[in-house]
Amino acid sequence: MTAPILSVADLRVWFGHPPDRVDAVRGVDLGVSRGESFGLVGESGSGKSTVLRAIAGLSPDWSGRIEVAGESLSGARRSAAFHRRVQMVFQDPYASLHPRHTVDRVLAETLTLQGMDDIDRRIVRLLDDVGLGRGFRFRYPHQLSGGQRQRVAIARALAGEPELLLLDEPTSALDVSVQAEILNLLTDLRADRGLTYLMVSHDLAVIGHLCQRLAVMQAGGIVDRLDVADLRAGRSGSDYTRHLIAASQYQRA
Amino acid sequence: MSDVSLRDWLLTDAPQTRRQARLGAFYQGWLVFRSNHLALLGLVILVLLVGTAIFAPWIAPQSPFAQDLADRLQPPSAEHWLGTDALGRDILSRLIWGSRITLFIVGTVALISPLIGLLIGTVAGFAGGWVDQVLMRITDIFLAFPKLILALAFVAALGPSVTNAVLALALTGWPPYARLARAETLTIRNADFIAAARMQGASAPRLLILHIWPLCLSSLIVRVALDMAGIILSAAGLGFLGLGAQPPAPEWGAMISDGRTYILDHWWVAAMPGIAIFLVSLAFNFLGDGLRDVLDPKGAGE
Amino acid sequence: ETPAHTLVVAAQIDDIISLDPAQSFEFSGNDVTQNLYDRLVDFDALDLSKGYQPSLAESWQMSSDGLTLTLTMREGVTFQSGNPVRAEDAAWSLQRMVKLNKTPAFILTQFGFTPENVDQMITAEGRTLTLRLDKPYAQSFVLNCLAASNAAVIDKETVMANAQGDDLGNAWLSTNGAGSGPYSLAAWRPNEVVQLVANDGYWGGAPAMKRVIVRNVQESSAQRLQLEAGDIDVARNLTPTDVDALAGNPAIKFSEELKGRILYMGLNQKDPLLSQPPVIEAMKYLVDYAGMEASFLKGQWKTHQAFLPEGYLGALEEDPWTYDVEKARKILTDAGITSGTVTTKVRDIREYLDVAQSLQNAMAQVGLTLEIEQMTGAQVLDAYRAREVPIFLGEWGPDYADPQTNAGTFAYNPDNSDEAGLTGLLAWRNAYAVPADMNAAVDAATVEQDTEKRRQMYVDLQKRYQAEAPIIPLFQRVARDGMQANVQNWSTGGSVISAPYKQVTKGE
Amino acid sequence: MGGVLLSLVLTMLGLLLVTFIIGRVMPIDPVLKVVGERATQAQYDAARQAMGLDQPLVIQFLRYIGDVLQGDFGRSISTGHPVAEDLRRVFPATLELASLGTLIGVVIGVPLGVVAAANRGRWIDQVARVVALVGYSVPIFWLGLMGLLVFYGILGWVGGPGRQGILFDGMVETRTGLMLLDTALAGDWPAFRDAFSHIILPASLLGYFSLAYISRMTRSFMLEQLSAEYITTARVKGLPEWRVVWGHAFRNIAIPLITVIALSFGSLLEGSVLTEIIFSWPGIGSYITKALLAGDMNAVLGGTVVVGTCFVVLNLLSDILYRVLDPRSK
Amino acid sequence: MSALLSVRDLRVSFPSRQGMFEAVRGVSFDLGRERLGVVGESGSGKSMTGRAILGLVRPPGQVAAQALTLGGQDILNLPERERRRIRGRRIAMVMQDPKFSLNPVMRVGDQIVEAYRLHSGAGRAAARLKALEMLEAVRIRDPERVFQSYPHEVSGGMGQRIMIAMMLAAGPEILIADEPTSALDVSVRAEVLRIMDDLVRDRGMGLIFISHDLNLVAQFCDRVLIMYAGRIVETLAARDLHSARHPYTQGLLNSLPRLDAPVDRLPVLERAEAWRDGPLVDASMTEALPGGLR
Ligand SMILES: Nc1ncnc2c1ncn2[C@@H]1O[C@H](COP(=O)(O)OP(=O)(O)OP(=O)(O)O)[C@@H](O)[C@H]1O
Ligand SMILES: Nc1ncnc2c1ncn2[C@@H]1O[C@H](COP(=O)(O)OP(=O)(O)OP(=O)(O)O)[C@@H](O)[C@H]1O
Ligand SMILES: [Mg+2]
Ligand SMILES: [Mg+2]
Repeated sequence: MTAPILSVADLRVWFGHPPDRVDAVRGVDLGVSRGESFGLVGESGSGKSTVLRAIAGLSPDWSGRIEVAGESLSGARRSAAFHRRVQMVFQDPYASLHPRHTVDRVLAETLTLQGMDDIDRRIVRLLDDVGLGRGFRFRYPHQLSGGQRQRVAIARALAGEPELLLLDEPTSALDVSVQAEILNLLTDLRADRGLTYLMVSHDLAVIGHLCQRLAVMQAGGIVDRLDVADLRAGRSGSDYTRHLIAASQYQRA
Repeated sequence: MSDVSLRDWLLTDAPQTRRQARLGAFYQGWLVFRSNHLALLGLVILVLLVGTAIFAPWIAPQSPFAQDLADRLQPPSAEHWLGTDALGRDILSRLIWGSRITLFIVGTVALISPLIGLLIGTVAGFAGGWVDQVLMRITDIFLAFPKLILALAFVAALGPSVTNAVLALALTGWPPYARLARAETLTIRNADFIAAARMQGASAPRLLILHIWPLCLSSLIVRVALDMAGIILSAAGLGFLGLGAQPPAPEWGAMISDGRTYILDHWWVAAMPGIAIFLVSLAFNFLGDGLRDVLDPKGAGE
Repeated sequence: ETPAHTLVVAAQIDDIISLDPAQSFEFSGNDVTQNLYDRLVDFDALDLSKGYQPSLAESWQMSSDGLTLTLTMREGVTFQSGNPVRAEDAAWSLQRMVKLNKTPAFILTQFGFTPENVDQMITAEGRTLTLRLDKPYAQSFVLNCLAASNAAVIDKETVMANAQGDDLGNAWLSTNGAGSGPYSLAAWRPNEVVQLVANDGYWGGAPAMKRVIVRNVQESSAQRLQLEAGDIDVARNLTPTDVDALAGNPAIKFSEELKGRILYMGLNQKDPLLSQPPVIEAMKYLVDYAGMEASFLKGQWKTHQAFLPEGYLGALEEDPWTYDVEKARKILTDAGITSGTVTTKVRDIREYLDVAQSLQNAMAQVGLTLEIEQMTGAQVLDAYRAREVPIFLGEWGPDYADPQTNAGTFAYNPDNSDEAGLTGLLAWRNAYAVPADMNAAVDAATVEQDTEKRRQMYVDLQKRYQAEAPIIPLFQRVARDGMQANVQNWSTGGSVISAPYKQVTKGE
Repeated sequence: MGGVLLSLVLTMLGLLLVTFIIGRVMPIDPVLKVVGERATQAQYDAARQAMGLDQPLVIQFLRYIGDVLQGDFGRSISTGHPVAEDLRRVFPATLELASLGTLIGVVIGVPLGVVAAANRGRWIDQVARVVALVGYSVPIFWLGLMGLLVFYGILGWVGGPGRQGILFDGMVETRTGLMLLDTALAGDWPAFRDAFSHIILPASLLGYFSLAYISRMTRSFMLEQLSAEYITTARVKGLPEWRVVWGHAFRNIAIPLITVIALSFGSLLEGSVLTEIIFSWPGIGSYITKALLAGDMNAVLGGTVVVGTCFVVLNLLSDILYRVLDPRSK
Repeated sequence: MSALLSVRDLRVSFPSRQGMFEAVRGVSFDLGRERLGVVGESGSGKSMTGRAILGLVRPPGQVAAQALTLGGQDILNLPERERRRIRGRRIAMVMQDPKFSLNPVMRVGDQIVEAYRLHSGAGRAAARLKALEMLEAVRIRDPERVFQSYPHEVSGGMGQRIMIAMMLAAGPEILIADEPTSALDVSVRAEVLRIMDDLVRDRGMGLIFISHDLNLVAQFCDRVLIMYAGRIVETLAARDLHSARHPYTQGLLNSLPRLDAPVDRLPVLERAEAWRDGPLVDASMTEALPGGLR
């Protein structure tokens, strides 16, 4: 196993100020190795997204230690190198694309910001990579289906040729058939580019499909860590995890 | 390209070029807009207004300045379609020439106020914290300040002229836009697509100008169109107090204010410019309503 | 219908800033003080041409050297407070005017009174009041000044009881009345209403109108509607249009009185263009006197081209100029002037603006561009006093009923330098360097005891003025007030005083 | 709450400062108003000194703030009265007018907006739209003079310019300064009728103006609510349409509507200058304007403070109401 | 036993620039006292079908059908008044997201009381008791407190239960649940499903359960309708779902990742144009009362 590309120690994230302060994440430790796909599950509000956003620099108030490829992070500022190395895909494909920007513009801006050259050619390639033909290049988001939007979002994340992708429930807003397509795409991309994933989902089956290891979160902390084999077999030391597994397979009483 | 295929080309789901995408988006908007007949009517009136302003020297039957005291206060007739004013000038010709001033007023105010508002509102909303506090206090002050006083003070300080009146209106009109833009920014700034752009390393000014402004702009445009009547009438109000256009400029508001002495007996002197203002503001209102359908997804039909 | 013993007047009275006679200098304010106070001498509202008449002073005597005027006070007159009217009150009132040194003070100080010497120069003893003058002024000049509404006789005891510091009661008197006049002040709500109540013990007989209510109504149209509806008795600010419209209404009649106000055009002699005599001459022919008089000035202004208003001693009634663009053009081209641009700062009053636009139109025909800047009264005045208005269009109202009031400002300018700061003089404001002999002539007229000679001196002065001065009188104001047919004896005081109400009656 | 108060104080101070600066940079010389046309330079200088205008600006401002804190707004040079006294007279006049105007605007505008939204695109919506747009677009002084001509001049249904008929002027004791209230308190019903007949026309005009604004805002709020999911829930329950509209959707817009009404009320308080002039209504709008044109800065400052305070207080009130009425705001 | 609700050839269309767009294109089914699942992709017309039954398709949408009968009575052509009497009282609907489906400024209790009083004509006090009873019935522990709370003060799961309590207060014969659990956590979801299950069993209510979670529907329902592009392409007994014949249904099932059957790549649905209008898998669907009624 290579050195961890991402390591998080005693991460605490909060929102607001004392009387209304919400402690969303209370001491999380994580390590993700290069090339690995790591899952984060838990019920709604358990702090999964918040962990990702803190890493990405989208939650200003946090304490603890986050290191990405040896670079120690602080506050909400992130270096250009970080942006090149780490990208994120959001849960809601309807909210993650600017409604007035064409696919072309989204990708072109990203490429410019990442300091790439030869932008036209790269856009075409990116679109091919995520399985959207050139025909989609000049469309606006409202001319795309949810699955197509999520592909654009993935293309945007890939534009800077990152090493680590933070995936925040990338398929939960999609139909099962579309979900399958996106999951396949993610699998292929990881294989082709040697990407590392940190993926959040509340769907154990999805995590099981894509990840090798996972951690279970509850109320802002990690309550369990296991690998996929254990998950499949329902082997877990934690009651909560077993409860989650059971509940995900609804059986009529 | 035949008509049918042009339409298809515009409406296609898969535009081939940037230009096609842009034109297509425009055309879609146009189709929505077109289905609102009143909005269309508003547009037609405004196009006519612009045409009138451009071609004023050729359209106007007489000089807007030529006086004839013997021929004053004539009711509408074949010779003077809209009658003459207190100095015997042809009202129609003055209205036609005045459209230039009206357009100037409307154009300038509609450009400056929302821009100031946009800048202040989005910066406040986006930056948050003390910047927001300070900017919003300033906005509050300007909002709480009697607007006419502020405008009067500006005009009085700068000297009465249309340009200054317009400037005054623009400088006093921005607070509501700032509030609107701020509210809009607050809803946008935490959107995922902003976060995504941040993740690409986009700087704050870039986010503000390229990502947030275009989204605030639509609701601002709608609002401006609806406020347009107010702008013309405020300019007329300043004119009424003698602080707008300088004589003999045929500014519509000033014309009404000239005619107010004669309202009871020579109704056309005030009514004609009044009707002109009414039509134009009505047109802007209709247009604003139509634009709302196109630009503002809220409130648009299900 | 208004009540039988109440007179309701609609007017624009938003110019009142003080009711203290020693300070009030606005038309509406003087209309009030005219009725609250009596003066030593007064005009008869029913026959103004009689000139000043005995009032609180029963008689007067000028010493043979012409330097001492002795007045004998009427007996048995009391102020509205019940205090007797004494010579001491009269002396104090005049001294107060000088000492307060508010704007109207010049009416007295021109006789040589100063805050320092006035206690010695104006004295009271028993029933007699003595004024010691520095020159042998024409008696009519002095008495006309004493008839000015500012020279009111004030109730000293009452006022001094309300004095603050050394203001001689100025603050209190600004909003209160302390006179012996036919009316007392019931209320003054600025921009809204002035209410007067009849002084039933008035020495000249109780006025017929027990209440006079002057309401501030800005719009002429509104005044007209109120007149038609019978809600008011008199409307004082009707525009010509509204007068025309009301003309056919049998229930309404109109008064027509010449007022003292002169609408004139001042050509600033600092302006290189306007200081050329041909331009001055041409401008006189570029005013469409008849056209304006027949249209937007109709019934409100009549052509009058001399600086003394009709009704004043020596007023010149010749109008030598007519609207003649050709003549103007010829004068200008003969002088080689074919183009030029000047600015006028015009107060935002409809008539001035219309006059300005008409002038603009005429000037354009001879190649002169007139740029009109309209602004507020205060702004225009500011610029005017700084001698920064190239062409001034506006009016001048006499301050008292003597020709000197206009001669001393139109045709008098002892020092034309900027430093002199003679801001009160129209000639100075227009940078008109009045020739020394004209200045001397003005001075001489004030000390001419022979009224007929004095009259001739003013006539000559005006003729010369018409020929050479860059200040061109254009029109004289006419008051055309609309009123219910039953209103009798309404007067606005003609060209000499403010509006008195005591003689007004209402028939059936 | 402390933060609210602090921001209130800051806003007020800022307001004062801006007004003050405006007053001093305005090229209108207040001294001239005092001394008039004929004054000599010496008289002018004396008056200027008496008015304290020869002091440095900072001193003038501090002195002014000090006076204001003691409730002393100074003396108006354009009325000769203490500004505080003037304000006590003109503010109630405007308050009364604006209140009645807003009342009319709300009583008609809100239902109009609701009905228009509920019938979106139908004829009633179009009628409401045109009615509102006319209110937006017609110069108010034109409407005012026409209204006077028709309802006062021709029909004689209403009293003319001014707040009262002359018969009643000064007959009723001034308690609140609100004529309707004072006459009612005095139980003088003829005077009340008279006052009402004078106020109704200008109030209706202002009401029309605010009706236009309020009905448009109501409509757009309603449209937003009517497309909300809970409306479907209400319909699923089988509620009749009027209960859906008024019982559910309207409850939700009541809250933002308060802000709109407060804003519109505020703008009537400050912005009815032209109406006041036409109807000879001795209100604060024309008072401030006139003062401004005379360079009468004490009056302008005092008036602005009052109007500004109203605005701030209205803002505050609507904020508080917001908090009280909206269960979501804790 | 007869059908509670019978739908024949239901069509919902919207005017669009390209002509009429048919969101629902000839849907027919019968509902007995059962749990009828409706599944399909997003946009396949599931919600529109539910809304059309209640008469809640907003203009300019248009609804047409050969027949729409409730307990034998034609409800399609009823005047709006009559239609309203059916809504809530006889057919109720629970919407997807409790956060948006409850009036945010009305107390929860009042919203339930309103629904109940409208149809029962009960007094205020009686209605209140009933509301508390209903809250208890949906297993809310502290009904008094919840009765007094506002929607934002309750959690999503609680909100959904409140919606159910509200809709059931008037004792409807049919409940249409439009994705009632998609916004909920797995654990809360189980709770909500159990409540609905009990209602069908104990009260003999008919339940239309709209969802896009095939596994869930297979487990929870008695019978499943599979919709594609506005049409029902297949009807199955829920227990037979995994042996569905239609390639669409098959495709949907296969594309689900499964914990118990890991694959490297998920099979992807290959849509065939023929599905839109091709012959239905089971012709009996168009006839009266296909199997599955108990
Ligand atoms: N901007 C914010 N302000 C205040 N609280 C927040 C904010 N964002 C998240 N929270 C709170 O932080 C906690 C964790 O939220 P988070 O979004 O990380 O949960 P999650 O596990 O991603 O849930 P879900 O599965 O619903 O996405 C929640 O209680 C949430 O209410
Ligand atoms: N007002 C409308 N105008 C035009 N088309 C509409 C309208 N409302 C819905 N549609 C269309 O009707 C179709 C069916 O929508 P419906 O809401 O029934 O889908 P659904 O199966 O419930 O999908 P989801 O799972 O996403 O809720 C969709 O294609 C939708 O775009
Ligand atoms: Mg999340
Ligand atoms: Mg749906």
